[in-house]
Amino acid sequence: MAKVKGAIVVDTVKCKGCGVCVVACPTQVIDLAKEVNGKGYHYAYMENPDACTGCSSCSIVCPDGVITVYRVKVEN
Amino acid sequence: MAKVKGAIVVDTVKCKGCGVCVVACPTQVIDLAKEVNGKGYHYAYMENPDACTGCSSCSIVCPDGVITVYRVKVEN
Amino acid sequence: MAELKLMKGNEAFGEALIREGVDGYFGYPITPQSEVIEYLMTELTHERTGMVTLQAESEIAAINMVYGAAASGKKSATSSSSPGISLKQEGISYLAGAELPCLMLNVVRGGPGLGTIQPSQADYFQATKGGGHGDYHMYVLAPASVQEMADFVEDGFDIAYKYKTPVMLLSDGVIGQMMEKVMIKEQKPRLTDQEIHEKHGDWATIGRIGGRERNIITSLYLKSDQMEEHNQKLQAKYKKMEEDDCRWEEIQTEDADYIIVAYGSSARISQKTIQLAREKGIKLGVLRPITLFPFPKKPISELANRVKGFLAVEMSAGQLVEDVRLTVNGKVKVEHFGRNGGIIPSPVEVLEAIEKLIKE
Amino acid sequence: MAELKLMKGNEAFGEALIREGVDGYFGYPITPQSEVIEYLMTELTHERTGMVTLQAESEIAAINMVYGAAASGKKSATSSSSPGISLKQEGISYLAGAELPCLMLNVVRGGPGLGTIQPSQADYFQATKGGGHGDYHMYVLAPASVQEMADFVEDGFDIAYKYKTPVMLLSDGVIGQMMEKVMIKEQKPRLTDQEIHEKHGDWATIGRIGGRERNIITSLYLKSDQMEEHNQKLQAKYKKMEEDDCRWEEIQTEDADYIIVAYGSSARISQKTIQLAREKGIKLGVLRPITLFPFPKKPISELANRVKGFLAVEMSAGQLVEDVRLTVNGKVKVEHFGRNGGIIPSPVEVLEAIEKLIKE
Amino acid sequence: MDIKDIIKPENLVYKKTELMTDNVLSYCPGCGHGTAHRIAMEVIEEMGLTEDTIGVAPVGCSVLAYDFMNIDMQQASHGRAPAVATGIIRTWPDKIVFTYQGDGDLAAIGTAETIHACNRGENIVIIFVNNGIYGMTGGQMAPTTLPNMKSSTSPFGRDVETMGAPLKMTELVALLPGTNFVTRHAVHSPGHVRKAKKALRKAFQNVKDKKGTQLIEIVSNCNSGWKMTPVDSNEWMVENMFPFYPLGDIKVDGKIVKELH
Amino acid sequence: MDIKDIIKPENLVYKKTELMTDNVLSYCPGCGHGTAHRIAMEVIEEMGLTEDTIGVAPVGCSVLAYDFMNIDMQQASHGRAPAVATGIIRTWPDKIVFTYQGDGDLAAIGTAETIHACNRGENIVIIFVNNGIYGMTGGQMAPTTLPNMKSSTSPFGRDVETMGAPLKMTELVALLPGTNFVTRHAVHSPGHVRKAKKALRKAFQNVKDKKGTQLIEIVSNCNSGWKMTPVDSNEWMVENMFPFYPLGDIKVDGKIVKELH
Amino acid sequence: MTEELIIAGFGGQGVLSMGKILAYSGIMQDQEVSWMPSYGPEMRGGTANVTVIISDDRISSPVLTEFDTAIILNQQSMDKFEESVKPGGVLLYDPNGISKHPTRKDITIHSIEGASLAAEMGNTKIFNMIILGAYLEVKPLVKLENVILGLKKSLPERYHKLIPLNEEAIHKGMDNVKNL
Amino acid sequence: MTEELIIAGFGGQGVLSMGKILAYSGIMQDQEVSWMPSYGPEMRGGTANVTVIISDDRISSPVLTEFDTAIILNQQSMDKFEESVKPGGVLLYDPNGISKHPTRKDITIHSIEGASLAAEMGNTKIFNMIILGAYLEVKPLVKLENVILGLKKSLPERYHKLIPLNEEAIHKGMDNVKNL
Ligand SMILES: Cc1ncc(C[n+]2csc(CCOP(=O)(O)OP(=O)(O)O)c2C)c(N)n1
Ligand SMILES: Cc1ncc(C[n+]2csc(CCOP(=O)(O)OP(=O)(O)O)c2C)c(N)n1
Ligand code: SF4
Ligand code: SF4
Ligand code: SF4
Ligand code: SF4
Ligand code: SF4
Ligand code: SF4
Ligand SMILES: [Mg+2]
Ligand SMILES: [Mg+2]
Repeated sequence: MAKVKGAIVVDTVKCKGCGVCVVACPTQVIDLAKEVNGKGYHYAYMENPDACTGCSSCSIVCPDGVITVYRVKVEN
Repeated sequence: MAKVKGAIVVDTVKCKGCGVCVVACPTQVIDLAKEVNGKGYHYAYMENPDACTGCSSCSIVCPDGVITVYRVKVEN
Repeated sequence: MAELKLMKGNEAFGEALIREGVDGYFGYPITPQSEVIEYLMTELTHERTGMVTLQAESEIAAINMVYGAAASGKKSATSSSSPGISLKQEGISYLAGAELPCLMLNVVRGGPGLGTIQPSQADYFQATKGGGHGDYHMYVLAPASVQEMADFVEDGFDIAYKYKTPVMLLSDGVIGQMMEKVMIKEQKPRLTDQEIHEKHGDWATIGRIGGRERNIITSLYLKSDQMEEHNQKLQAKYKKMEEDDCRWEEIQTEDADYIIVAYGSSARISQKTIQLAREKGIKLGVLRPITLFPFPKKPISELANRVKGFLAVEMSAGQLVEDVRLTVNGKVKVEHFGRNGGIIPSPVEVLEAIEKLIKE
Repeated sequence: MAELKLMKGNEAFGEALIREGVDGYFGYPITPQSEVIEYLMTELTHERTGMVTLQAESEIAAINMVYGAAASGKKSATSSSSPGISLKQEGISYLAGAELPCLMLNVVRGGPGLGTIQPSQADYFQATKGGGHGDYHMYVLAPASVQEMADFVEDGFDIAYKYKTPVMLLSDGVIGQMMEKVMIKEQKPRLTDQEIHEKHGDWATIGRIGGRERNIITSLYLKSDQMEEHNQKLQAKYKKMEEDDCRWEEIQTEDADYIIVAYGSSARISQKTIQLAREKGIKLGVLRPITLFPFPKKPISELANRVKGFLAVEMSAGQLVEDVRLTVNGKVKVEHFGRNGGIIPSPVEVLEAIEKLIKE
Repeated sequence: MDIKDIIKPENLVYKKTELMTDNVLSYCPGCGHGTAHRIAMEVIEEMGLTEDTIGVAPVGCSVLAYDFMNIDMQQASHGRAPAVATGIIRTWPDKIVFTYQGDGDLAAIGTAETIHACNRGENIVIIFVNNGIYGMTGGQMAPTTLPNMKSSTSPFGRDVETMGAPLKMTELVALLPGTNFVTRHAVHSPGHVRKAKKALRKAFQNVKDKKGTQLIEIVSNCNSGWKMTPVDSNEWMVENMFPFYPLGDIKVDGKIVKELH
Repeated sequence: MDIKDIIKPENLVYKKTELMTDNVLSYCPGCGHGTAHRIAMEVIEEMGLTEDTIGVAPVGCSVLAYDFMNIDMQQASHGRAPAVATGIIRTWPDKIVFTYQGDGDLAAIGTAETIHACNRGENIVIIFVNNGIYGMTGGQMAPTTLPNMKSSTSPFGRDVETMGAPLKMTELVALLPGTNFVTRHAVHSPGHVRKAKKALRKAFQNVKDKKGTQLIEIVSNCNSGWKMTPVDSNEWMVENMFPFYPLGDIKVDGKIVKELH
Repeated sequence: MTEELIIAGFGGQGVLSMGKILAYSGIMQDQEVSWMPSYGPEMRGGTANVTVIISDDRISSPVLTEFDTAIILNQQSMDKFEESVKPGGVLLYDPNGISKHPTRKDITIHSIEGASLAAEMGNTKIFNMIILGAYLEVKPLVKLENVILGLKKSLPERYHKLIPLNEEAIHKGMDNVKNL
Repeated sequence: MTEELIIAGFGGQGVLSMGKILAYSGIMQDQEVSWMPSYGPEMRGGTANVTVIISDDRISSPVLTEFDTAIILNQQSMDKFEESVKPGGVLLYDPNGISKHPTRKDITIHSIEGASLAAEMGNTKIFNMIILGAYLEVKPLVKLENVILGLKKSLPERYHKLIPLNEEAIHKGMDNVKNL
């Protein structure tokens, strides 16, 4: 059976750490970093990358448009 | 039987000869004069005074408020 | 084809807008200039040239429609009278700040407040010093005849595009309402969309044609240094206007001892005064500013070196006179004669004012 | 009870409105003066004194609410910043025309257009010459400290009622936003309805109490002669203001060779320049107009007889300087130093400008 | 019976109210403004509100209302009467305040002030005289001008495509929670005058009872602007204006009583 | 599978549109303005309208929209965007013109311009971001602020008695014949973003087809003005704003599809 | 030559268009002209008047306080303008509706029964043409042929068929004016 | 004595209220004060800073370009204000979040781990009081007792119970400031 696997790239310099993506991800992939970026924001990152399906939910709600999403089909 | 008889007084100096009262009178009492007043208007007058019932219809539609109405009950 | 007509000033302005190839007129009725929009509507401008004539819901809407059209490279105009022009002050300041070319007509009536609909020249300060906020100016033309109500449409737009600036025609109830002979110019074709791209494509917002970089129209400069720079650019523009495009008319000034400075209707009346004065042996001349901003400082300061006094004649309590005084700068005396409230000064009372000036 | 507080200029203005016993404030938010309405709302003015604070739907609505309240004998006020004040021009002209007492605050920001929210003094012309239509003026006070933002509320209303005129406080972003010590006056009680009848019953529209003749508030004078008469009455009032209620402050002018004329924030900065100049042996003084209209012509023309030159310092491209020039009338040189766009001139660059003036 | 026997003070049944001055109205012959003025003043007199009432008339043919209405009046700028009235009623909450506005005034330049005063539920009476035209300035198109109707700025008829459809502000404000009584009337016939007056009385009673905004639209004629005789204009009004602006109550006691769309 | 094997150009499924510039948005973290901007730009890009579109953004937090939207843009004065857009579309009838306005802008100072542009049926898209507050100027009360909601000018909550009830401009303009498509959306969750984008696409298609005025309200958050975290503000919005401003179509193809009172 | 003229009466009497025709006539004979209406208060009713100047020279002020000729068509205008005729000037009026007739001795006074004549001719619209005719008779400064040309210019094409009627009315006026 | 001070950092760090407390403290010891915020662009996010002047004399300009002291709480402010400290002046900063440390040799540089100390104390809200303490240690121009009075004045009554905590934080700051 074909499974989809996804990954996101957050532009951590521009991320404002709002956490909207965290809530939006259906598979709880994202969390906010302990560290802050240059502007003082706790940026988003894939805390649980394996769960990412590349569904793009995070990216379409990201107000700052800083998430890029990739997806591949993987044969089991 | 008691009958009502009415009469109107038109302030002919201020009357603008619009004819609204003429149309409003249910008993066709009023007409516009051939003569004009100081402002050049054919003022209203009781052309057919006997028919006046003092119903005030003319006075309440007169835009310029220049009609005063009187009424008495007369015994037949 | 050029045509000789008998028209009201307001109508001549309207006809000139059409012949200038204006794209959009946006206005709101107010006496004594409602004939402008009435004329345009009667002329079916859209059918004649494709020009849009729209009655806006208010003066504020009208000036902002002008903003939108001007910012997208279209030739646009509006007109109003004093209270309506006051309402447009924010919009005018935006137009000046965003450097948008457009034409406005103020057919001035008596103020303040609702005032009267009779002619007046009491909006001079508002037009020339900036009734809106900030350090801006419009280029202000003062027509003194129906012919100029028409001619200044073309002149005004030429300047508007040369400097990217709003231009105002400061007229009054007399010039707007009177009929005179007027030679109306030939029809200019409206620019085609293609021509607009070519002429204004570098700044106007008409879509990123051919994928070019986006154009932005704004008057917002959040950072102080940028704001200051922008202001300096505007000031430089005003300076250049003064050097290159200041206009005035001198009437019998060559040998004059006394000079009346007057514009618009007052200038016409003052011409009659010259005649009366010269009959009495007073060598009087008139300097008529055609542009109120930039103000004709050069000829006035030159005259100040050789005449004995100036009289500013205006239908106001004393506005133009300040610019005359600023220019003359104390060299000779400068007095003011004005009527207001819609009363037009008579050539005779102007002469009396001149005689008083001479005596003092 | 009078109280010493640390407050923003905008807040001090708000608190002073309450303590002055104002009946109604009507405003619309705009930076840098939104603290006025925010402060009033937080202070629950209606519960404190019965004063109404209302956020209007726009600046135009706000100024017309002021008109309504003022015309019915109530003490009323509004505030805004540059673009908002431009929108109020028609309303201001009506208030002046109808001779209604009220108070307005303009916390000036950089223009033209949307401009910047940084401080500026580029609305001087608008405030003093009349940004609206017609020959009218407001009495214009220029606070230079938070204390004056408070004090001028009382002074302003006194004048407003003395002359039946709108009064403007022309401030700027610095004075509005900064905090300083301020001694707030004691609470004045609001006039009772009965007191209003007694004080203003002869003109204010508050119902035909006791069957008196009706009162009318209008600025409409259809007939030219009446309109002119009304205008003459206004002009006479302005003249009287100039004679009786012109205000200014002179700082080290007694022995000065050069005078800076500056108001508001610029005047504060210029004071520092005095110090720097005197250290260099330049005898500099500052004349600070406290009223911008009426303009302190008397002290300036007196100084013009004994000093060597004037420098107008302002956060604008040159507005106040015109009034200085008009007053000095060529007797000595008058130069201008200005920054704009929200840049506040430094005492050092002002000194440089003085040195340049001396050299020329 | 002789006429002079009838015309005696004791037989008087109708006379212009004292709250109308003796000045000659500045309106054209037959213009509904006069009647609208008069019934408003009658109501104020009959309700004993003379000492409490302040009227606001902005620019429009009725700009000189203060010459005719014998009460305290303010002349307001074009479109801003509801804001002016707000300033009065907020600082004099126990007074009776009304505005008297034309359709150009209320529905064009004054749209924002109208909507917001109504939305805040200012306790005022708005008398809205809708004659489908700008009377004062010489018959230009108003927001309320009917489709295809001629005016000096729609000389070939109002073209709905480019000029928009007539705006029913009365229906719009009825939707706002702040309005309490919204109704449409006319004053061209005795019966209509009586009804309009009744509505005005109700409106003034409602503001006395502090119920919020009252809007009484009066569909009226403008014979000068319409270029008709007064009598013809009234007929034209019945035939053309009433179908588009149907008379009757729209909102009573804060409840909408009519389908609005 | 390793992440770096997934992150390859050929696997790209979502990337910010080219019609958003690379400038950092001036909005607060989590503010819906960013998302609203982006989907509008995605629609324009997807529909191939880049060369034909002119945007108008008046004052409000989105005053700098021109820094972010990579298309021709005009900055307009507060409240007047519909008039500015009218000036453009009337002189460029074949262009695509939209406004992007806040609730203070569209429903307070700009009331008249909004109503009249809608009434004339100007062929424009109005994107109306309703966050119930004046975000830009620091959180003052807007016409749309909910009853009892706190703001810097209603620090003890909006008192409907004195400050009026929230104004539903969207419902009002739906009543006007000039509007063609009027709908209300949100952009806080993926599903809502998708629906909002679909509505925008429909709106832009409608103006392409010259159907008249399109108004897309987007109920949004203002975490700074509301003084909440972005995530909390979205929850608060769902719980408090949506009941008052229910999402969904109000008018479709010129027909009202919802009870309005 | 300069003729400074006021025509004053009710709105609706054709005062403004009569002035316009005169002004156009002046243009037809290559003169300078101005036409300045009193644009009354922004409200209805009342009087209408227009100042027309026809001159060989450039016209300075289109607004005047004294006139060579006054054409007066109602009592209000008589009250207002009788005094403003220059000594030696001309006053032409229609006695219909006039209660106080002009009394000045230092001017020439003419009358024309315009209203009655128009009624006679069965067309009240030509009232102003009758008055115009009377004026042309009294002050033949503009040639009749130029008046006809002016009429053509100022009437829209579709009304040109009415020109003969207008001409007839002008002659009627010319024939019936009385010197008092 | 005149102290011209800038406090600069993120919005939310309590920069403005720290300035206000200082200004109030100045008033408590009968000095002239001014407090001038940068009221940033009409939009959100970004930096916040305030200029505070405490002086024995009347204050001319509340807006300055050079400072006796700069208190710097983030990198952006460091970039902007390091250069504006007068030679011989003081720069006090919190190294947390600073990537490029100050390099000037002609001024005295102090650091205070405000963020970490606040976290230690379990209350991020007192961050600014720790910084204030550090400042008071470095520049003891205002007496601590006056600062406490100033604190009382600037805090609404209902928060007065928090004064001891604030005082504790001030002492924390005083004790932990480092001279670099
Ligand atoms: C700011 C401003 N704009 C325009 C005008 C001109 N004006 C006066 S009244 C009016 C419209 C009148 O129409 P309406 O309100 O319908 O009243 P009506 O005369 O028909 O009764 C206009 C446009 C004005 N006085 N002020
Ligand atoms: C004439 C004028 N008045 C007031 C302002 C100040 N101002 C700017 S934006 C704004 C309101 C912003 O609120 P909204 O439209 O809801 O946009 P948001 O910031 O909430 O997105 C105000 C009052 C201004 N710029 N111009
Ligand atoms: S939604 Fe965007 S800005 Fe917000 S935390 Fe996630 S990636 Fe960062
Ligand atoms: S693409 Fe989908 S699964 Fe992956 S992080 Fe984003 S929301 Fe979660
Ligand atoms: S209604 Fe009045 S004004 Fe009109 S004709 Fe009758 S009496 Fe005269
Ligand atoms: S009172 Fe009645 S009957 Fe008599 S004239 Fe008037 S309307 Fe006719
Ligand atoms: S113009 Fe129209 S509205 Fe005005 S008075 Fe005349 S008829 Fe009435
Ligand atoms: S203030 Fe509100 S609307 Fe503005 S950017 Fe911040 S969150 Fe968004
Ligand atoms: Mg009307
Ligand atoms: Mg908002």
